[in-house]
Amino acid sequence: MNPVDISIESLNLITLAPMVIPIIGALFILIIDMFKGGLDKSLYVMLSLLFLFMDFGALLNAAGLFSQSGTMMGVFDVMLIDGLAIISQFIIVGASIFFIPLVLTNKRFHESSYPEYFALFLFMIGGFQFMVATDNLILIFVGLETASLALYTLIAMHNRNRSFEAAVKYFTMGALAAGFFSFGSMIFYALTGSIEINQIAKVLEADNYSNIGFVLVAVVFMLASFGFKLSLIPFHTWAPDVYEGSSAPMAGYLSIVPKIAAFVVSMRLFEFLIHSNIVWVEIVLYITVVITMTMANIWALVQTDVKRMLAYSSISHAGFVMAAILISTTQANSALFLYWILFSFTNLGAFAMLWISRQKYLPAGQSSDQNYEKFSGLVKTSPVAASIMALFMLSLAGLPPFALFWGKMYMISSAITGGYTILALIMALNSAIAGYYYLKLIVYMFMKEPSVAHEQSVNISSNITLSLKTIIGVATIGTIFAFLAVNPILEFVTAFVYKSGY
Amino acid sequence: MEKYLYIALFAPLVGSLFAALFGASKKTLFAGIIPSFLIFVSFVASSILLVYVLKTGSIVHVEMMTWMATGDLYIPFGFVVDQISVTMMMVVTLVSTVVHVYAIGYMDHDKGFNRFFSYLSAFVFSMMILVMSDNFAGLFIGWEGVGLCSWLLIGFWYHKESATWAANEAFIMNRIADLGMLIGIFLIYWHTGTLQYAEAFAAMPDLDPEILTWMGIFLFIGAMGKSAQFPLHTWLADAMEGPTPVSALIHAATMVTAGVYLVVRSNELYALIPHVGLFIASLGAFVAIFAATMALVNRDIKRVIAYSTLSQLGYMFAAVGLGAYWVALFHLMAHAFFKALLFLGAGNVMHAMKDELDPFKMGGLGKSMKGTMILMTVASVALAGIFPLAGFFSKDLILEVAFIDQHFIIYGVLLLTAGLTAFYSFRIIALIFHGEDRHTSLGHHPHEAYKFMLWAMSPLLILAVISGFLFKGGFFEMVTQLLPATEYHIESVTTYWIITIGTQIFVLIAIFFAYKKYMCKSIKVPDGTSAMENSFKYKLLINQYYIPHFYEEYLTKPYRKLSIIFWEKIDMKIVDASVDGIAKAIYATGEKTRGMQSGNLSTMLKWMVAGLVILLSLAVVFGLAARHSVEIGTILSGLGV
Amino acid sequence: MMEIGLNHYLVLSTILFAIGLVGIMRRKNLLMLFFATEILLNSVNVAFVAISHFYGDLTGQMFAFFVIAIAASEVAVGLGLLILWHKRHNNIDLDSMSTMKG
Amino acid sequence: MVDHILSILIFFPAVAAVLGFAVHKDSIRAYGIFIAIIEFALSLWLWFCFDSTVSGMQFMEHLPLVSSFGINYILGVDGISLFIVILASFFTMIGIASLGEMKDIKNMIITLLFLQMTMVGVFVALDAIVFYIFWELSLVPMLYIIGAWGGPLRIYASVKFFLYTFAGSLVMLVGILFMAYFYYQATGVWSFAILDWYRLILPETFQLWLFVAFFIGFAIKVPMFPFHTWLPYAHGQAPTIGSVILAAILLKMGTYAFIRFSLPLFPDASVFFMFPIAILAIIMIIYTAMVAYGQKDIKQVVAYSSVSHMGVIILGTFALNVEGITGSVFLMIAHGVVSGALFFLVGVIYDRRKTKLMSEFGGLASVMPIYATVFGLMLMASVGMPLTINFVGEFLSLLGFYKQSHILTILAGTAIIVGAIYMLTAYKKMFFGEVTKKENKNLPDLNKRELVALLPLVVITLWLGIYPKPVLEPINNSVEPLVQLMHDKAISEEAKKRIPNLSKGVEIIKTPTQEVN
Repeated sequence: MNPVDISIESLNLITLAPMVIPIIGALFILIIDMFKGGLDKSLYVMLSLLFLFMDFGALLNAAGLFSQSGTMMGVFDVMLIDGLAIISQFIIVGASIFFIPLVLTNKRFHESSYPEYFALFLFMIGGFQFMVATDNLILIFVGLETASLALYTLIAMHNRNRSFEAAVKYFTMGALAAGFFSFGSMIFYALTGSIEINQIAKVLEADNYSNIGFVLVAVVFMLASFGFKLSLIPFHTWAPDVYEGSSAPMAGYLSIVPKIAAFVVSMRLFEFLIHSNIVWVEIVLYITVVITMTMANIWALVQTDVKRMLAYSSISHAGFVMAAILISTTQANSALFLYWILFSFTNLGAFAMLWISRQKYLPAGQSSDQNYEKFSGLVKTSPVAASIMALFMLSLAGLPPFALFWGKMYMISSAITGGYTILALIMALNSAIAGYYYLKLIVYMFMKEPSVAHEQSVNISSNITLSLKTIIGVATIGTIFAFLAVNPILEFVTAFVYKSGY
Repeated sequence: MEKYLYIALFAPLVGSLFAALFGASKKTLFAGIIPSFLIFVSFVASSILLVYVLKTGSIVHVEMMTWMATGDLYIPFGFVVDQISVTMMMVVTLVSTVVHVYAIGYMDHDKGFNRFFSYLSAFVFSMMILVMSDNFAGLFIGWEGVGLCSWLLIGFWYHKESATWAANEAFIMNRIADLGMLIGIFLIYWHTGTLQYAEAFAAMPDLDPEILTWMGIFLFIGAMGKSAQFPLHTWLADAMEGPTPVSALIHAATMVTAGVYLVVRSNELYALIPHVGLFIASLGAFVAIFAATMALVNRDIKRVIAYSTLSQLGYMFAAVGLGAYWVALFHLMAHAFFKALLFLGAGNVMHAMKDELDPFKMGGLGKSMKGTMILMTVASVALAGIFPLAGFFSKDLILEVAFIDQHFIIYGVLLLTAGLTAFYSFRIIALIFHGEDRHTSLGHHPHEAYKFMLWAMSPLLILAVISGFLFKGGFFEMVTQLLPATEYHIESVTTYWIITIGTQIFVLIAIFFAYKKYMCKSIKVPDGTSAMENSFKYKLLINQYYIPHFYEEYLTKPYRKLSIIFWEKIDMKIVDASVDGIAKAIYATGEKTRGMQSGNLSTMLKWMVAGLVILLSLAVVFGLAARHSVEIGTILSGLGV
Repeated sequence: MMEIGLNHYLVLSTILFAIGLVGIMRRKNLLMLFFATEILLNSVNVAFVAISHFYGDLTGQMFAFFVIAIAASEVAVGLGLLILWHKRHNNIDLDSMSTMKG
Repeated sequence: MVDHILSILIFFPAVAAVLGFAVHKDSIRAYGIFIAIIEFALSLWLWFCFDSTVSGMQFMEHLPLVSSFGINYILGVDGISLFIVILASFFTMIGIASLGEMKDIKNMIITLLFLQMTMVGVFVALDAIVFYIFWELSLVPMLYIIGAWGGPLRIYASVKFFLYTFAGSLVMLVGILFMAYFYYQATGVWSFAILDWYRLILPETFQLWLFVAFFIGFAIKVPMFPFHTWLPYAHGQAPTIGSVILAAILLKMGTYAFIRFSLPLFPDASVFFMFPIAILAIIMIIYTAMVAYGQKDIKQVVAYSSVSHMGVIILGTFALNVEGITGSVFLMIAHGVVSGALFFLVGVIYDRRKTKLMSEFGGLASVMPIYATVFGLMLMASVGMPLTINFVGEFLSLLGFYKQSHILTILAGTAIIVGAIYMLTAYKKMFFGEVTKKENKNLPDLNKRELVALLPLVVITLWLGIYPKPVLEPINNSVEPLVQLMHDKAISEEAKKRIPNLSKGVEIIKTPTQEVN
């Protein structure tokens, strides 16, 4: 046997940099805690932010490299830094930068007093980054599980009965999804002898999909697994409970980051199938997309808790965006990222608004933390908060010119150009259904009188601090002035997606 | 001359606006005098114009400004004073002046005095626009304007339910006809490209007769509404709810003749479509007798006169229908004078009797109201067409026209009507002024109207007497410059004398019968017991042939019911409910299916597995199908699919 | 003796997977549920190793190792949650976890 | 400054509204009136600078927004939109000036100013997406106005209003995106500029589908039968100011959009759907007029009458000739003035008696003579009395459509009859007869604030009824090229025949570059 002789250059370690930074950061935090415990959460927040900013810098560097030299492979060709990886990491890291400071609340919550919370958060970010920056199924799996396990723990750390319940539910179903994923990978491996998606695609194509039945079985397992992550119906059942059980920032985070990671993997996984004209995949995705966005919307209608409503709304949005993978044109894929970037801003705002209104303990006689009645007549007591919350709701409903409208519009347009006219109509009409439940909150805030019982017990902004205000301000500005940002984002995203060959 | 035209046209408007300034305040006498004076100014200006037109034979035509212009459509505010319109202007301003002055007395005690003059002058202004406009659109402005003023004036005493009801009825019925008019205007525009009289009529001879027929019909529908021809006649009798000067001016002398004016104005059109003319003539003759019969039994003096108006309008339409436009216009003029006189006389009576209208409750008023009696009797004689009063020259001429054109049925009907006219006119004269005094017992103490009111009426009296023999020749000379100059002379002199004298005798007999029947001492206030009152004929006539009843039962009520059904059943229960239904169905789906989210972890896991199984089975089916596609194809083709 | 081929391993794996699925659906005890997920993951491991051997390629075995590692960490987290739950509720029954629904 | 007057018109009230948050609530009314007067003066200045002899767009502004997707901030005004813009600023002005005492007046005024931004924006936007933005955005302030200051059913009414129109306009959005896609296919460039779209000739089948998509959005907004049921609720529940603005301006968005989008983009489809739409319009006219007759609530009468009149506007639009379209544009303004005024008038009595039931009134003519006079005048305008503003529009609309169909016009013409029926009946119930209720005996007549709102409307009603030329002429000059454009673009024989050829040189049209197959 020859000694293994590999040059460092060929490893192209720079591709690892963005993922490694948060992991180092996490370890760093743990080490600090070992030496000196009881430090304030603000220190950890700032440390995390520091590392995330470094991460962001590394991503910018990677983006620069990508735009010069195209897709990069590294570390025995396991790492794959292409446009998708870069954009999605931007979203992941960017969203994290905004979500982490949300722990700087006025009231003390259990989880934020543990430094492990921040370490886990950073591990999770690293995990997601791994997941999107590879097309090796093993690495995807590892990244996915790293992130998920951290996430389960983070949810559970919120230390409420419901949080445990949420964590257990999420965890158990996640384990099942992991089983699905590994089984699906196994079939692909059995069929092709490879676990790299582009290799699998090549082999299958060369083989002209002679084993179509088994390919489909593998696809089914993959779909089930990512359906879970993306909360597609009927794999969505965890979502409402987990959103309700976890803290508002965590719920908001859940609605954005894990999903974009899963979207990127699904894009890599399903697009080649659709491009090879496997009708079955198209049909199944079509049905799933339609059912997911419609049913989730319908269930959202009947919710009494705002957070739960937003959970269903996120499911619906995910279904909406999943359409991009079905359409799988460059425009659609760009629309996916555009949509998700804009969605992040709006959801960040919406969940942050819920977070500032969060009481430390659930008052007696109130069935859940964020039921609609709590927001009755908000415009009378704090008009600015009401206006901002309404703004986010309108944006989520897709009312122009607020952020999400542009995403919706571009997505519908991509459905039209992709030839999916009916789908475009369904997407449009779903926005109308969705309008109702977003409106419901606005109705409560603007058109009802504040209820006396609540007036005494609830201060709607009990939790607010300067940093939370800042974040909400950023989200507000981002939501209102999105029309200025759409063009640069669109150009950037389209260029990157196109260059990656999607 | 344009100066006079503008004065004639706008003086009434100024008067109206002046009175309107004081509209809401208490009675101010000058709010009555100044409009009256301005109407008189208008009359003077019209007279100057008349002289001008008579002398020079030329017409005055001005275009004040553009009204509407778009695409090819160009409608100016253009006014023309020609032989036809100047006749109408004279009639309108003269009668208006009289009525205005009269009304100063008549409305003396009314708290809406100022308002009344504002409306009345506005009416005159509208009427002037109507007759002076040089295009159909302008005519329509006046047409609607008089309708509006008529609505305001009929409903002048708005606290009275019957008055406001009558006002709305008049307006709505006129609107029905106005639609016809409007359509006629559209037809003219799209086929001639203009609405100016001169150009439109010039273009008409080249058009398809069918289109011309439609134009004629639709315009006539418009005329039917304003002139209250059957079946749109019911509003006229009800319109008597308005103050009596209004009835005199609007519902006798001027507005109701607008329909006749329209047809006369459009004579070039109607000359091209004689079959429509014949229909008009027949309808006119029918209305003449139809209205006259209703007048026979009515117990409301104003209504009797209203029916009489209706009947006379029938004469006029008979004339225009037969192409005797100048005759119709002549009768229109003469009729305006004596009918206004009659109404104003009736107004005096009403005043004296504290708004009592039933002639059976009067009797013997001649003693206390000599002046009025003379005025009304002269007017009735004129109406009956006794030589040498105005009616003789104008009305008998229409009979002659029918005779000469050999429309003997029309002639017969009109002749009979002439007899009826005489009868009912003198029926009320007899009942009011002669016979027993039946009113003192009812607590009435009649008194004669103000002197100046009687004086104001005197011009009408004179005209009712002389306008026939004095004006006929000159009138013919003048208007036939524009209208077809058909002279109606019966070839055989014997025949002429026979029918003329025969008609006179017939009418006189009718008058005699009327006096005989209604002067006798046994006249009592009918109480519904006499045999006559229970006879079918009487009931038919007193109920106006049950036509208002028919309208009420079969049009108004169903319309109301249908409206409510449309609202409550269709709009709310079907259209709106289906919209809400969609929303509710979506919501209900949510409520029903939210059980899927039971919150139980086992169920959730089962859902995941179920999803997997469904997808798997789909995959297997598809995979098998793909693998065995050839066999499946064979089987399917074997099955003939 | 019958020759044991790749297909047998795969069938075994599938059967194990099915057992795991059934376990996940049927078990009400949280601990047992975790066992079922372990079966699920291990069934895949069996297949991976067999296929890896079949192809003469190490990737499958690598995958299997990773699966084992992940399964281990999953159990660690899972048991942590389970203990917490047990501390608070004194049971590990799935049916007790349904405060959120709808 | 005049180059950017349209942007100023749009964003001045919005900026003022934001600043208005800082104004103390006791002074907010003066602030609002002041802002609205400036805005109105600006819009008058726009008219002053407007060259009515030019047929094309004026004061165009062009800024890239999402240039990679062809979305640009393009504004421009022509004779068709000019007067609606003025009307919008006018109504906001008198609306704010006449606001009575109410709770949260500050919120109301700020909302109205935002609403004004969206209203102006809709009518001057020349980019479909920008148009859509303002179109949708206008729902929000209206939602708030109805929902927060409305009657007992206000939440239902406002949500229904919002969702119904929102759903419709989403379908329209799909249509807009499709249209852009066709343009992209034909030219290889994305563009949402309406003037670019005008140059595109679509095959007839595509036209039909797109027409339907746009139609749904517009028809709900108008609202056309059978999509009209949100309107009575919205009007019935809205506060006076809400109804006024809704009737006067917001409904015009739909009819305006028909003229701006449907006709020039899809001439063949317009001809194809002319008769079905005309029939819907006639149903609107007659059916809603009858429904109005069946009402007990005076505001509902006015609301349904408003729908009924919108039918005439639609009919005029689909006359597809200069007379009809000019008439319908004019009627939009007329209807704005008249029904706006009627809603004001209903508000007057509602303020005094807190009821809108006609049976509660009677004999008001003697108690409130000025009120009765103004009401009567507006009623006459509403039933289309000549020399009032409505007549000009109605006459031209019907005249125009008569060219297309005799029978249908006769049916539509019944508007003047059925309109008279419900209006006069309602007037009779409220104003005539004896005063029976003792609450009505001492009602005060119109006060100064109400007269400030109503007198200008009276003046306009008469002025434009007698001398419509200043408005009619610019409209006509802009409609003529539109009709010519439609004629030139029409493919089918039928359409060529139905849409007249004016043989006029039209500046804004360039020959279509490419056809889509």
